[in-house]
Amino acid sequence: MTAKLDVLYFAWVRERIGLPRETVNTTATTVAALVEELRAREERYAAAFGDLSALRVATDQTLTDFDAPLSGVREVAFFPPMTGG
Amino acid sequence: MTAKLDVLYFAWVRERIGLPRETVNTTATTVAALVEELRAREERYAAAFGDLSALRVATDQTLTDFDAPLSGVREVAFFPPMTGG
Amino acid sequence: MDIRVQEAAFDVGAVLNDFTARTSGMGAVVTFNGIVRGDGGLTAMEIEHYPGMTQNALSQIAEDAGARWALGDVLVIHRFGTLTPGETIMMVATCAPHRTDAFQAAEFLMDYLKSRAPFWKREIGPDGAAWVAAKDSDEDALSRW
Amino acid sequence: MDIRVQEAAFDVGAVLNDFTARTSGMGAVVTFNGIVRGDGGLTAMEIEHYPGMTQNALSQIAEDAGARWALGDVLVIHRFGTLTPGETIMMVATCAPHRTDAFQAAEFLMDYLKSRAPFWKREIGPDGAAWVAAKDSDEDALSRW
Repeated sequence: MTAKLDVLYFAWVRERIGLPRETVNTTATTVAALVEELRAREERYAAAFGDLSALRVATDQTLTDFDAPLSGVREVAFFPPMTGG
Repeated sequence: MTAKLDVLYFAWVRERIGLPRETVNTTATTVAALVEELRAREERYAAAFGDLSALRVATDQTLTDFDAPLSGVREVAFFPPMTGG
Repeated sequence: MDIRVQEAAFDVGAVLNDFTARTSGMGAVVTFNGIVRGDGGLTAMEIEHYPGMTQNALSQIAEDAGARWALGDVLVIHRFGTLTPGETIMMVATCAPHRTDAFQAAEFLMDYLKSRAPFWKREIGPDGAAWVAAKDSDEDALSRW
Repeated sequence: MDIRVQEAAFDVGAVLNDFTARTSGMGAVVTFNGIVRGDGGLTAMEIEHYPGMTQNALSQIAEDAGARWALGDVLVIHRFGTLTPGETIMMVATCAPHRTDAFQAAEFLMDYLKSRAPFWKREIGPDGAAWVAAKDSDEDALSRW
């Protein structure tokens, strides 16, 4: 089943991919599977998702892990470790 | 040899003794010996100096111990544990 | 609880006075404010954030602090946008009947803001722009809570 | 280093803004302010001090903090006299390049002010006046430094 997701990118992830957000039609059932789909698209995605240990992910505005399920999720965001404060 | 000391009292030590400061002529060579002299004077001193563990002492405006020497000292202050902050 | 995410500068002293004035019965107020440093010729700091998530993430961190310590109130203000050296980036304030709770909660808030609030800093200096890398020590700091 | 022993009230926010403005290059500012609580019907707090010793004792505590942590500056203001609930008793501020140093130094200052600065508090309430007893926990707090 295909779901429509809003996918957001921040900081250098945004810069490498070249856009801040896009809508993605996907059959992925986990974040990790979504990442595989994106990596396969183009070199810039492969570059952004090269090292998952350098990335963080949030689903529906809540931090989660790469093995998190996507069922019911409407928004996924990828970004580097946060540097607030 | 007799020395002339300014002796200061603070908080409930001041209240029990009934004055904030006095000049004392003493032959005591340590704080503890001075305390013994004061205790022997009157009941109000004995009451104030009844429990030394409840008292603190400073010589020349620096915290010290009851066995500290008095040689060269000009001012001795007795007070309860401090409650600043 | 007072959580603000904003681009505008703010008056740290006025915020502290307001916070203190409304903390009736609390004996201890602790604040932290973080300021842009001009080290290495830095001329500006750009702070990006995740608008849909930031307010909730900060509120959650503040609620976690409130659940762990006996606090009267918590305030967090965090700016985004372009800041120059000397400008205040963010501020936290806590109040509590006892000083240890206020201090611990403020340190907890700072540790979590560093690594769990969706902000990303970019430094502009003589050699161009560079994203600030997260420090291992900031991640490690979370393990003490 | 800015150490003040005074009877007059002071504007905590203005002090923080002045302190922050002169901390060039420091990334982290921490403050603590202590406020008279109105618990148990307290109507006033009288603070006695040892005028000849107080300024030096506070300066020594601030110097000890400066020797232990990499600080940009330290401020201590402590009032004496008669204060009413809601009034600020005292304030400390520290600044440092790094937040942990600023926090640790501020906690150290507070722990030492509690037990090593020559102030004595007396509470005036519905049952009369009573000297505040030093807490064992305040004495114990010194052992961590």
